[in-house]
Amino acid sequence: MTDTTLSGVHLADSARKSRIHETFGVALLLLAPSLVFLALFTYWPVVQVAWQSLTVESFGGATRTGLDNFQRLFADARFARAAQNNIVFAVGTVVPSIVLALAFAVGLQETTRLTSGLRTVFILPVMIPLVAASALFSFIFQPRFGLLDYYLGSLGFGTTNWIGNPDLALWSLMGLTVWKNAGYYMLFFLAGLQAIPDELYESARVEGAKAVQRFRRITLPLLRPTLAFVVVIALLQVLTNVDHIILLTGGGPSDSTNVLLYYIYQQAHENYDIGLAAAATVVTVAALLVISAVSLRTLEHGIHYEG
Amino acid sequence: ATEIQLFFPVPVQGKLANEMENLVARFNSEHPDIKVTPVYTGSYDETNLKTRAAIKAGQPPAAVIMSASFILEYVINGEVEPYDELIAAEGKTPAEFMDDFWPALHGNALIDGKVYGVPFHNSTPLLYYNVRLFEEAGLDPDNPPATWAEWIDAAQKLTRRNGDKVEQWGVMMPTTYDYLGWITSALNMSNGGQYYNQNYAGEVYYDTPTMLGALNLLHDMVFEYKVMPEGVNDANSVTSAFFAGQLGTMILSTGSLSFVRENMKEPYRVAFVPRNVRNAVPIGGASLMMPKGLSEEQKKAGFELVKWLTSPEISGHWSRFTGYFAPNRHAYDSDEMKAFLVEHPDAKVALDQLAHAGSWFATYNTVGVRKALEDEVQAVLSGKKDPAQALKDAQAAADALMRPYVEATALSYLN
Amino acid sequence: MTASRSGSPRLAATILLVAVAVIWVTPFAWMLIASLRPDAAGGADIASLIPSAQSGFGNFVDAWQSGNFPLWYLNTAILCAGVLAVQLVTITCAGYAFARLEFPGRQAFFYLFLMQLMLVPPILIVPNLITLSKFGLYDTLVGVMAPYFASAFGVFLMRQTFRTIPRDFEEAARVDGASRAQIICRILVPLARPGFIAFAIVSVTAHWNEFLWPLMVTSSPSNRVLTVGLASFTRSAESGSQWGLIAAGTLLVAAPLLIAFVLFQRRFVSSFVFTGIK
Amino acid sequence: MAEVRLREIRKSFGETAVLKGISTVIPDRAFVVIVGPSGCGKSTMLRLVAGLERADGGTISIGGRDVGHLEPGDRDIAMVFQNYALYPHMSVAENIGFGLSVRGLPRAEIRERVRRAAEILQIAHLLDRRPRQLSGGQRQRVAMGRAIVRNPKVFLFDEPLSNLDAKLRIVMRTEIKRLHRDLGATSIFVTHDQVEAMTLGDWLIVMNNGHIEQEGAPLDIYARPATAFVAAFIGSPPMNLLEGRVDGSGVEIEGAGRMDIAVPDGLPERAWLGIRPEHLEPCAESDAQLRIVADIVEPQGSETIVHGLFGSRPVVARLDGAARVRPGEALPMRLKPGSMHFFDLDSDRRIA
Amino acid sequence: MAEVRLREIRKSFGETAVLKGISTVIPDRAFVVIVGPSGCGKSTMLRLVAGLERADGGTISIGGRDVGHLEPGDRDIAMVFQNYALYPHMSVAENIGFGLSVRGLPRAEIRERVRRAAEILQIAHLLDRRPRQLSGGQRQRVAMGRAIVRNPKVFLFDEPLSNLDAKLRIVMRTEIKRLHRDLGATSIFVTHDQVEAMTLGDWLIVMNNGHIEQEGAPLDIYARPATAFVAAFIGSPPMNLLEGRVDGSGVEIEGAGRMDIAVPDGLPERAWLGIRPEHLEPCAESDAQLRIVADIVEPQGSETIVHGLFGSRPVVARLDGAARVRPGEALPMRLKPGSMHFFDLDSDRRIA
Ligand SMILES: Nc1ncnc2c1ncn2[C@@H]1O[C@H](COP(=O)(O)OP(=O)(O)OP(=O)(O)O)[C@@H](O)[C@H]1O
Ligand SMILES: Nc1ncnc2c1ncn2[C@@H]1O[C@H](COP(=O)(O)OP(=O)(O)OP(=O)(O)O)[C@@H](O)[C@H]1O
Ligand SMILES: [Mg+2]
Ligand SMILES: [Mg+2]
Repeated sequence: MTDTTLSGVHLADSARKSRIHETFGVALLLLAPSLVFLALFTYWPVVQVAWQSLTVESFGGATRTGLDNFQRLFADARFARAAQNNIVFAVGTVVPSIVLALAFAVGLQETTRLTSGLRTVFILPVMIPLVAASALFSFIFQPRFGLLDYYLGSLGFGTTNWIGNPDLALWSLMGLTVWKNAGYYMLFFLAGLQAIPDELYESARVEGAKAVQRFRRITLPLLRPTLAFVVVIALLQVLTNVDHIILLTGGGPSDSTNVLLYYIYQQAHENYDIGLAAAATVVTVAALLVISAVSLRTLEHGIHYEG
Repeated sequence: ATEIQLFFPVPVQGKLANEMENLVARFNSEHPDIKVTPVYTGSYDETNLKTRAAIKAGQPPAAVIMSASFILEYVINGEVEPYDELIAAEGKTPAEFMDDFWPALHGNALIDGKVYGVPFHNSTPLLYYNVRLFEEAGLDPDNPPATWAEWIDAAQKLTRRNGDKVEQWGVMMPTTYDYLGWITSALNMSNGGQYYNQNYAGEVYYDTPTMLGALNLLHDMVFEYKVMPEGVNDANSVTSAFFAGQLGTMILSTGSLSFVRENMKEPYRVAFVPRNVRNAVPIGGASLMMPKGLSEEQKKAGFELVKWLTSPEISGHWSRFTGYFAPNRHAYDSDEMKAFLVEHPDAKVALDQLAHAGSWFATYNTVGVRKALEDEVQAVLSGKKDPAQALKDAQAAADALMRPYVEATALSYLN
Repeated sequence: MTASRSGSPRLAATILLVAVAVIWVTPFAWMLIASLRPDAAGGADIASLIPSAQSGFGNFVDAWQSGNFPLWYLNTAILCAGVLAVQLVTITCAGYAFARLEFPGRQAFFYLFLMQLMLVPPILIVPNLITLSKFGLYDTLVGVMAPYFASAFGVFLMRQTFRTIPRDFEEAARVDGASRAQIICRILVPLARPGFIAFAIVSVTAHWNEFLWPLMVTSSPSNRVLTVGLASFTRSAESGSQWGLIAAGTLLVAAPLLIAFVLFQRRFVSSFVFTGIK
Repeated sequence: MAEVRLREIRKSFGETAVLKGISTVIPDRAFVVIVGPSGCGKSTMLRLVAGLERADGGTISIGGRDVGHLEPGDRDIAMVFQNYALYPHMSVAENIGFGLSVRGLPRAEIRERVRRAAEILQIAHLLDRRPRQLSGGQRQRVAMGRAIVRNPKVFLFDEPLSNLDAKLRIVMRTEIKRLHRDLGATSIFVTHDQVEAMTLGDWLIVMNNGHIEQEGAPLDIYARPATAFVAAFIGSPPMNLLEGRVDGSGVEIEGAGRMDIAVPDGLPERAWLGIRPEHLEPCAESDAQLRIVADIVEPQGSETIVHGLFGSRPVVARLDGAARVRPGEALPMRLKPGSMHFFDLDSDRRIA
Repeated sequence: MAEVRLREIRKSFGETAVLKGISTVIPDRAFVVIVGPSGCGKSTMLRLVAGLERADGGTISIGGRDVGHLEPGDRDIAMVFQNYALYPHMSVAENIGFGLSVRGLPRAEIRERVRRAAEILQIAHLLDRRPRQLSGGQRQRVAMGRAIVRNPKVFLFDEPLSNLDAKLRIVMRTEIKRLHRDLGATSIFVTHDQVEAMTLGDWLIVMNNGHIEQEGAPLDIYARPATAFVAAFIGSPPMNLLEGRVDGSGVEIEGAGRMDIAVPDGLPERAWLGIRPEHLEPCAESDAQLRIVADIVEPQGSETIVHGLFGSRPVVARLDGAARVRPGEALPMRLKPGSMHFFDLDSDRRIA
């Protein structure tokens, strides 16, 4: 008996192994179409960038490998400034956009004629090109004659140089970004809210929880996975979309709206300092990876609530 | 037919892109053996970016309308072809070839004695002023301010306040990147200064008395006399105020002459940029450039296009259409052009100022070096720094940016 | 009777939302009004939201004539459709693999995919252009599309969507004798339709509105897309802007998406609900 | 004191009237079961009492106080939902204590009351778990714990057992009954399962299509259903209802045959004859009042259910567990005495 | 021919062994019900037969052919899932025809076979609907239709009735039985509901914890459960199991009292005594073998279940529907003859 069992076990084991090989094959086949394009347009360029970041180019063409680019990068005050701006910008847009998006979603959860209309209004900015939004906002932000100042002026406020004042410019851009993105995140929150059973709210009402308590103690915790997802999406979006910075302020005044990606762009395309640009890219992508991994882990974790 | 591309940015409006395409179509029909594809490439900066990308991708255009200040860098990087051979094939020397163009343009066109950029459309800063406001302020529109002192004086009279709120400014000028560097250097030149070494790409003169004087002027306009708004303003804000009749004087490019003419509803006039020491302004605008990596036929075809685009006829046409002045001196010999200048005396003023123009920023790492100054001037305009400190910082930042080049060239014997 | 529940707090919230919505929509309202206003290059009342008396479509006519809009619409549509078509295949395959197959290194592969989210074209313009020209795709619409054929976001979305589909359906299909391909095509794909719609919205919006990358890849006017065309209105270097023209041009570019969205708003929103993003 | 009174309650969703004027009184401390087919409005009625929906007309009072305008949290009720509605992100203890915690009770008191409730329900060892780590029965108990911890005046149950498997359902059934006996709060229990209804309720309200069809003690309803609907609905397997022509000496069943039985007086010519399956018993061929051909035989150990045909009419009989019946076999049967029900063909109402 | 044979089937998920060597033979055309508590491995066993899981060891053959390496689609089986798994995006006709369509049958033939299957199940009028437009019972029929349309050798059912409400469950139960009688294909039916198991199966396999506890005809298992587990599992309410000390003249029940009953010979000193609820009958005080104090009384009309206490031990009795028992009442009871079961305290096995 022991004999047959042993060989049975053995057989089962090798069968299981061959099945694993089989699924791996199938998986590779299914991933292949994506992997081909990712390899060509993501991984290969990244490898190049990584390699460039380690290549020290001295004037005239001689090259060697080293960490000089990174040393220069960390010594560069403008990089520090860009990183700092970027943190302020990211926090200052992601937090309000998400808070607003959540408020929109909660307020517009039920579908009525009014809420459909309002949802549409909030999503409209998502639908227009950032190029167009920037053109629009270059007008809105215009001192005195622009949309903002014109109407603030008629309310008795003075002239404000929204994007020409280094203390204000970054905040104005944040306002634009919040306007542009909040509706997009609202979509995800609407989806997330829909997944929370009504019964939970009803039960909480029966137990005497007021609206604020229901929101804080039921909605928020159950939206955590959505929140994590939206935070990732929002962070990536905020950090990787800089069209409006390029178009509206060019990083100014006095570098006050320079952010990492634009810094990279400048190093690569204005200063032709490929090494520095590559090093900055590597640092930025590493930071993004860490942030996303942490958030995504929260997301995956949260999904196990169900059942 | 030889197929080539022309990269062109559109610095003003969509209409210009259309007109450019019309011109190219005309060229193509007049030159059956050449087929030019006009490629709209965005702003000057994007054109620069796209040209480099095209060169890297091995498919360069045969001609690019490139901001004149970028060309030096293509030379340093060895990415641009001089026109000298093609000029020689026509039996001309570079000097003879350039003789058709206004002398002020030679500085940016000739690098190390070779022709790298053929001027296509050019501009200088210009003082625009509102005649009605001048009269209301008791100023004589026939005698616009010619010196800084007169300018400040006029500006004070032109500024109108209502409590804290300013309803009318005496002076405005675009102070965003690119424009600000250009205007600052205009003021520096008017103050007798020279802001970069025209013979060596690794040197700028920021921390100098002439520059300090220019910055003091800007600083005082904002904070001492309060005749100009604080912070950074873009061209839109400036023209909006001007069109609204709430701005006495503004500095703007000659390239905007047509635009202002079409949109300004009140009488206005133009004048030279006021001087402190001398009348002087930098040239702006773009030149035609030929990247490396082209076949012989393409080079020839490209040069054909360049010659055609800068011919007196086309040059004049484009000038009248856009407001830029025509770089080709002979464009002004035509009757059409003469009539145009009579009809539009503002264009005449712009042309006259050309006699006092000098060349425009071109260094190693041009944009970065220019921005080093601009960031600091913006800080002054925002009240964050005093002019002297700002210039020290600008100089240091610019020097740092140029150091690799300086070490590899001027200081190289040390190694 | 309904007062206590839907009373003042709810009303206040609604009023607040409407107020915010007014702020949100104001730029669009202005854009619409400005686009109808003649001579809108500047001046004191350019920001006014009161339509001018001589409103007209002059700016639209100007804008339309300043460019080859029919061609740009066509190119943009081809671009979006092409990207989406290939993406649908790639994300279905990869999404299925990540949602349903247990294979060694699944998590690692997944993170490898997600890297794409961070590596946007502005960072990788130069190497990608070189790659494209090696394949002869420089200055082609396919070249604009190619880097987007794989979509980490789409794979993520489809993985989530597939995961919400009970395995029962696949098992029933297996018992019915369906092959893996048949299961994917005939069971999972139709069931995941809301996920695809949601992704399509995201994808089309992104590519319809993208600017820098198509500008870099395409040169020929015959390959020009809407945003690049629009840029010729909205960009200015040495003087002021023609606001009316800009507004008209922007509306022309955004109109198809805006109209589609307003018409199908409910469907759009509800498809997000079923993607399994929660 | 915590008597629940509904007077002329009406409720529509859009066009469809779901409750068409419900009036009833649920006495203090009673255990009342509302039973009826799916969609008849049971849940709606319960939700109106809870305050989760608002009535279109009529009044609801709890303990003498009109609660029509009160929020559910202010009605001093507790509700157990069909899917339990446990908060997935909270531990069992937090779930049970939620209602106390939103009322701002001190922590120590909450902990103590949660502990006591958990002990009553024998889930004290589960307090730190999350709902997903619990079995169905345990979830059920947690949902109960959440209800009892607040000592409400009225318990509302909306099919709380329907997600449990058959065995567990029976266990929890007795447990709920025991709990009610111990706590004594007025309870309203909604179910569509008539076995549950019969075994749990002191009092049954049978609903159909938005109105109350019959109210009464379970066995009274079983013994004397007021309508053919109630007759068919209460009892498992359901009562056999046969359409027949009545004459002095028996009933001629449509499509089946004649049954010679003693028929009460004063019946109309045609009526529904109702016979419960357990009132049919096999007998000697000579005594037979009807003959049933067995079709499907379901032996259950303690009893045997025979699905058979009386002529062309399906008839179900409940026989002893020891009975051995083969499909196809013809069974002579007779009715146990006093086991006939007659209903009007038109109005459905009981006539005898 | 379509006999299903399992030999020494083992299956683990990770560390946990779910099936621990299952061997059984399911004869051609039999209707076999696998019954057991939740988590005992019933579904896993069915899924192994279907090919949805692979066994870790042992062999499975269908109709004499080893199918261990075959895909489910190639095993000539059909399966009805608990949630029916109807494809929501297909019409009823497409759902039923899917299995034929993936096999590439001509359209006309598919249509014809779908129509025939639909007629058998009386759902021909629903063919154009989507699953969500169907009631629970209709969905169940569609799921059946999907199974029968392919004429498979073996039908597998995984708790197909557990999503239906009590009334419908009973209806569908008889219908499945009727269908099996008409089609005659080997059927394996998994359920945890022992009533369903008893009423449906020709043959029962009682599983527990990954192994087969007992196999046999339903009534045989009911009458002579092989283990205390089976005794408790089969029957509703379950058999009363009382631990007792056996002597010549009766049994001394732990914590309860003495029962003077005739005990078979050869029993160990201590054992489980099992008594089915229906084998307890009320009697005169003088005849009483035990006295039960009623606790919870569940009148069901046709019968009355009394949950009571024998000393401190809970005991359930099933009385007549007419019995009127009040909680707290003491009932003198005796056992019906031949109704005792004895099980070993250690091994759980039946000893008499
Ligand atoms: N929120 C609602 N909107 C529209 N119709 C509703 C709503 N709630 C219930 N209904 C309708 O009201 C009727 C009664 O519903 P209710 O839930 O009270 O039935 P029920 O008796 O509880 O049935 P079940 O046993 O299936 O739970 C049904 O026809 C249902 O479709
Ligand atoms: N895919 C799986 N991975 C891990 N464990 C599993 C898996 N499927 C089943 N199990 C475990 O195997 C055991 C038996 O599961 P199975 O589904 O066969 O039980 P069952 O008898 O059908 O129970 P139920 O009546 O609840 O359906 C359970 O403990 C279950 O948790
Ligand atoms: Mg209900
Ligand atoms: Mg199971």
